[in-house]
Amino acid sequence: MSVAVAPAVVAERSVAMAGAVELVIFHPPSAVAVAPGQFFQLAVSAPHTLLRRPYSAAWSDPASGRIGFIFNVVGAGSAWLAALGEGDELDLLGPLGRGFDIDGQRPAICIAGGLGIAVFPGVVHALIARGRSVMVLQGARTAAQLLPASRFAGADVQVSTDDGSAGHSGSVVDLLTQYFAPPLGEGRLGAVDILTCGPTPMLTALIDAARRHEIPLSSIQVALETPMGCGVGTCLGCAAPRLAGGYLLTCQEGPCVRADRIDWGLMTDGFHG
Amino acid sequence: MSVAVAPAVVAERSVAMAGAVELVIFHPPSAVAVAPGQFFQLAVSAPHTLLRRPYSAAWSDPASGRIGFIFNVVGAGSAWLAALGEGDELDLLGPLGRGFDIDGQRPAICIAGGLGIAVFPGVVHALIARGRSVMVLQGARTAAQLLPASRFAGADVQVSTDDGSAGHSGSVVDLLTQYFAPPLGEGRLGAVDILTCGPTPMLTALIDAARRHEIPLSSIQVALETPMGCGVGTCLGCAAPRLAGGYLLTCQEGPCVRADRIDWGLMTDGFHG
Amino acid sequence: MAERPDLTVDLGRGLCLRSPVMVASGTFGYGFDAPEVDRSALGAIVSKGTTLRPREGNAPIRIAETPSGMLNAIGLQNPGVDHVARVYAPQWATWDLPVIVNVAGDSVEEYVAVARRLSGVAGVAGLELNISCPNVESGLQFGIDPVLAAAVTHAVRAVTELPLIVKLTPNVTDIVAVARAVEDAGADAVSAINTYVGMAIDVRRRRPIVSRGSGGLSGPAIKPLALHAVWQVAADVHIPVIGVGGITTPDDALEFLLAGAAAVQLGTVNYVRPQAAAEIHAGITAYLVQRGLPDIRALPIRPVSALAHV
Amino acid sequence: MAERPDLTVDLGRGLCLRSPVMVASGTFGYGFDAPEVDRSALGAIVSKGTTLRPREGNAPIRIAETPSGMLNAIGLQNPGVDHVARVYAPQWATWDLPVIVNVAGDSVEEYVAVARRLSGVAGVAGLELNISCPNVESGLQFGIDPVLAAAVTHAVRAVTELPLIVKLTPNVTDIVAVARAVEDAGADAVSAINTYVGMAIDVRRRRPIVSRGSGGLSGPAIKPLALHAVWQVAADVHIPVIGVGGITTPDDALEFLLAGAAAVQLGTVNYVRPQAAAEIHAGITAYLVQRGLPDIRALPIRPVSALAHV
Ligand SMILES: Cc1cc2nc3c(=O)[nH]c(=O)nc-3n(C[C@H](O)[C@H](O)[C@H](O)COP(=O)(O)OP(=O)(O)OC[C@H]3O[C@@H](n4cnc5c(N)ncnc54)[C@H](O)[C@@H]3O)c2cc1C
Ligand SMILES: Cc1cc2nc3c(=O)[nH]c(=O)nc-3n(C[C@H](O)[C@H](O)[C@H](O)COP(=O)(O)OP(=O)(O)OC[C@H]3O[C@@H](n4cnc5c(N)ncnc54)[C@H](O)[C@@H]3O)c2cc1C
Ligand SMILES: Cc1cc2nc3c(=O)[nH]c(=O)nc-3n(C[C@H](O)[C@H](O)[C@H](O)COP(=O)(O)O)c2cc1C
Ligand SMILES: Cc1cc2nc3c(=O)[nH]c(=O)nc-3n(C[C@H](O)[C@H](O)[C@H](O)COP(=O)(O)O)c2cc1C
Ligand code: FES
Ligand code: FES
Repeated sequence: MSVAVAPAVVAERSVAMAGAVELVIFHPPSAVAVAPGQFFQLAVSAPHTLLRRPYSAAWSDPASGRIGFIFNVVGAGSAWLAALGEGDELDLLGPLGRGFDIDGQRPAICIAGGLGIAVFPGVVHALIARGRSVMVLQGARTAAQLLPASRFAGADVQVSTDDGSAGHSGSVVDLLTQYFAPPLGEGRLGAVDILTCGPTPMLTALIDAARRHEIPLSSIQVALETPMGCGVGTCLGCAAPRLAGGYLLTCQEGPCVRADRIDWGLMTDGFHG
Repeated sequence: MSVAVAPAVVAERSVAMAGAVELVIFHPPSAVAVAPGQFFQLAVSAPHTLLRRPYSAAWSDPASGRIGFIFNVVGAGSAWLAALGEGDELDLLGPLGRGFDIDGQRPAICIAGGLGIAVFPGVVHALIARGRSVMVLQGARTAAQLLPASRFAGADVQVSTDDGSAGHSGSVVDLLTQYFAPPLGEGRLGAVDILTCGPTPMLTALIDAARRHEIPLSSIQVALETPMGCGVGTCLGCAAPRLAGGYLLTCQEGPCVRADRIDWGLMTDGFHG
Repeated sequence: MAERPDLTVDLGRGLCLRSPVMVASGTFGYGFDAPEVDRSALGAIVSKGTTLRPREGNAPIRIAETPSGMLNAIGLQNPGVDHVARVYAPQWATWDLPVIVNVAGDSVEEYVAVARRLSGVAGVAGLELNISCPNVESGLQFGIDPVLAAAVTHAVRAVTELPLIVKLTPNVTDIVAVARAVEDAGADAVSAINTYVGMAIDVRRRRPIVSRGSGGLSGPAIKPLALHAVWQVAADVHIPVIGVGGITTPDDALEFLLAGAAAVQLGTVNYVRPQAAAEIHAGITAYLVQRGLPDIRALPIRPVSALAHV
Repeated sequence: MAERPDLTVDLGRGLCLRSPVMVASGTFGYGFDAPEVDRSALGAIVSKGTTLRPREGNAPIRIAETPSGMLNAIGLQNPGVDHVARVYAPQWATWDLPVIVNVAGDSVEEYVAVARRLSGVAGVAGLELNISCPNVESGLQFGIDPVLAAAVTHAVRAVTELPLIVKLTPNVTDIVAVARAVEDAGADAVSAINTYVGMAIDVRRRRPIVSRGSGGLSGPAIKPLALHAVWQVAADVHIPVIGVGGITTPDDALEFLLAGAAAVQLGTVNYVRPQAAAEIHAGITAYLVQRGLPDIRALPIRPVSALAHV
């Protein structure tokens, strides 16, 4: 497969929401090539680190040659990235993997927990551009950690927080089940595309809810996050359990896959820490 | 022995001479404690590095709490240090080792090759302050790589360059031998303190010249540079061959030692690269 | 201006490489998935470890980063030798770059069967026997015992005319003994080394990070260990030694060539800097030119003992 | 608010430490030269390797940095056991911190003589037998052979009542076999591990960097290897295992304690961050408090095999 290994330049650094940095990178080829849901492997030069770090493109603008990444600091690599400033160079490998399937005309629901929201600005923009009706369900610990609704122009944005400081008090998955709740919701079953990204516990909760409410898993697309070595398919390190048996490579067949392809029973939280 | 492990702050960053950075650190306790010729172990957070890096204090000013380091970029650690800017934190361990013995009244000659000059601004200042007559002999590849004479106020500065672009064309050691050349020079033999720092080849050349001209090695103090692990005497990694047999620890008994203590025949250039 | 130095390598039995820079098994797949960069700097590709039947590999988590290194416990996920011979080899046959198949197995019979299946298959330039995989049951078994190592080498040698490289494990007290044994058993070359068995624990979840518990350590962290292994083996065996372990920069590769390696393999660095091979090839060339050396065979330095007098 | 957890460690034969955080041999001298930081976090100091007669050590260059690690070939420079017993021990006797003397030698006789000289000397809290020094001729000899390892342990055990720790080398195929042998021979505890034999070459000067050619690799680079060694040994022997190798952060130390180590030793990190011991002690305490664990004996996790079902 063909990828660009190219030094790009940080055009802008800002705080997207509490605890999350947004880096805007100037790199026209990537901004043009990337599809919603794809990711890049970013090289980091932090002490004692070795591997690149995988990050979804939050959005891209082919016209200006810009591409955005939204992330939080969890360790040495993200700390190094967060310390970058305007004009600094960044070596990115990508775009990589398969993005979301955004074709079709059915209404779409984008549901995210925590930093899972980072992938959706570009996805929502692309869905809206295709004339689809889009609902964004965003969950966070607290109000300050929500990505502003303004980032999802044209979509119906509903939020939930663990501490009840904004929107529904509880899990973002509740918002989804409410949407499908009878009587109104029944008709929607299977008639909506669901795109999701978030911590594994949230994803498994969502899958359980889907099963309970008979939302076909085939209508759900999940952006998986597994540890990654290469990001291109050579290390076989990013395995995710396939329902059909064996494993799929998240970096190649994913990160965005249909939920019915995954053996959720074997899906361990991809991350230590 | 007592050392300060303390985060200090970069007060200023400039270019001391071609290819050499000067970092001015604000850290009153160190600025007060350090003696001319002593060094610090600077912590670096560069990719894949582990150990601190030893650097002589180029000068210090107890009044303003500032201390200067002059260095060139030879690898990952110095590259990381060179990238520091005003306001950045720096973790320094020190002051360490023994500086030059600057007491007495005899005239003093400070002779340095390359970056060896880095240690002398503070040394010369201290010698002058003690009312001693000081001559600075500085050698470099080319004129641009000479530390300006203005850095040695009150001293008689003579220079040499390999390419003849300034001062004597050739080795700085020639300037020393000229000084001791008969008839005038003979009376000076043994009546002058010689302080030196530079690459091992220059030091051994200087020692040979001293032997030829019967300059007593006891009148020469050398600031040694060996690889260092700890900088405090616990790793035993900084051994230098003692004339009396065995090894001395450069970080403890040095870096400044009398030349007659070293077995120059066994003195290998402390560094690869 | 000296003429371009000769960087070709002869690994024996007709396996001649245009460059001493190879890519290591498991870090370049089967040559189809790696980022598209210029491959003219490469001397050969070594494929992912291949077994008789397809293998699904180990459950996640399979990898973990460690200081300047990474642990992996992939578990030899591979499509099986038949798929490799039928689907991949024909494509390799159209390339200008030799592909060496890394062969793994649980028994002498399996190694032999895989080797047999690959013999005479167009596109297969040679075999690298992986008797050193720490990530499957019985994986290390063959590599840590000179007698077993010799047995599997001998058995494979008997069924194939392909150039035969045996890949050594460093997880032994005496790697030289194993190297000697496989040389006597008919190996054309040895590659040193495979990964070091290591571990990382998730202190929050209170369990090993990789599902298998332990994994193989690779990357810059192991470079000094791999270099010493190559230094020892190269001084003892009379067949080419391929140096592998932590190579990231031109100087790293030169260290191995100076230590006596005939060629080098790049592993983990392929994940991080796909352009590394080209940079390393250029760096080796520049080093030879600067010193007016005609070829890389002029690089190895004397044994340490002799150095005492320097 | 839970009460302060218990961090004391009993290494056997009356050697009880107030903290599981020790400093490793060769990285803290004899306790006099290290940077002056608060030592209340330390459970014990292990001295530099000490031999019967004074040793001058190896010629320079003795150390080299490698990715996240360092090589050393000091060559056991030390003032000899007599000086240690006469000059250092009396000062140690006045400290509130036990000092364990790391004992090295070229023969069983030398180990025995050193142990004898230190027995009953006030200020000497215990012995750590270094049968694993890669930087002197015959240094590794004892550590790589279970029989020899048992022999030297047994001989020393016979002449001293001091707590006896045997320090294992990782440069072996089967470290568990050596650990078992020294346990049976009377060791009160084992420390795992000493350095890994490695090498670095100066490509410009075309010779090994350290004068001895090879050196011992330490630092974060080896942490995953040391952790695996401890994981294996701790599952097998019935005496306390002291984990050492690359520990830099509280999480590193916790990894070793979770792997089954009774205590840890900090080595190379002492050169870089003298305050590490205090930070690690605080980190272990916080970890226990967060989980409501009463003491560090509650930390070890189950063997990997059992984890399969998690
Ligand atoms: C395809 C893909 C896309 C991603 N997109 C984004 C994104 O848009 N924004 C964002 O903030 N993060 C994203 N991540 C996660 C991101 O890659 C990790 O947070 C990052 O690699 C951590 O690197 P580090 O060096 O800071 O932390 P490390 O030191 O590598 O790890 C620190 C701690 O964080 C944990 N951790 C590492 N990776 C993850 C992960 N993927 N999820 C949860 N915990 C993790 C580790 O287990 C460890 O405990 C993505 C991951 C993948 C696989
Ligand atoms: C007591 C003492 C005082 C020093 N004072 C100064 C000073 O005031 N200014 C200054 O510029 N340097 C000084 N040095 C040298 C300085 O410590 C090294 O240049 C530095 O450690 C290199 O670190 P690095 O990570 O950049 O290079 P590394 O990656 O560690 O090494 C890169 C290359 O530089 C070589 N190298 C490393 N250390 C030295 C050295 N000491 N001398 C020559 N080559 C070396 C290495 O062998 C290698 O080839 C001093 C050294 C000592 C021991
Ligand atoms: C993810 C991964 C998978 C590997 N798979 C194999 C394999 O299938 N067969 C093999 O012989 N070596 C395998 N190796 C070992 C490498 O070929 C190489 O020997 C080792 O990684 C050391 O080199 P490096 O430090 O440059 O990576 C693998 C290494 C990694 C990191
Ligand atoms: C410079 C140096 C000298 C050492 N000297 C000794 C020694 O004399 N005896 C010994 O048993 N171990 C010695 N060691 C090994 C350490 O005690 C420790 O086992 C090893 O460094 C691994 O721990 P670390 O990675 O935390 O440094 C030495 C290590 C270093 C770096
Ligand atoms: S990350 Fe390497 S194969 Fe997916
Ligand atoms: S640098 Fe460690 S003893 Fe001198």
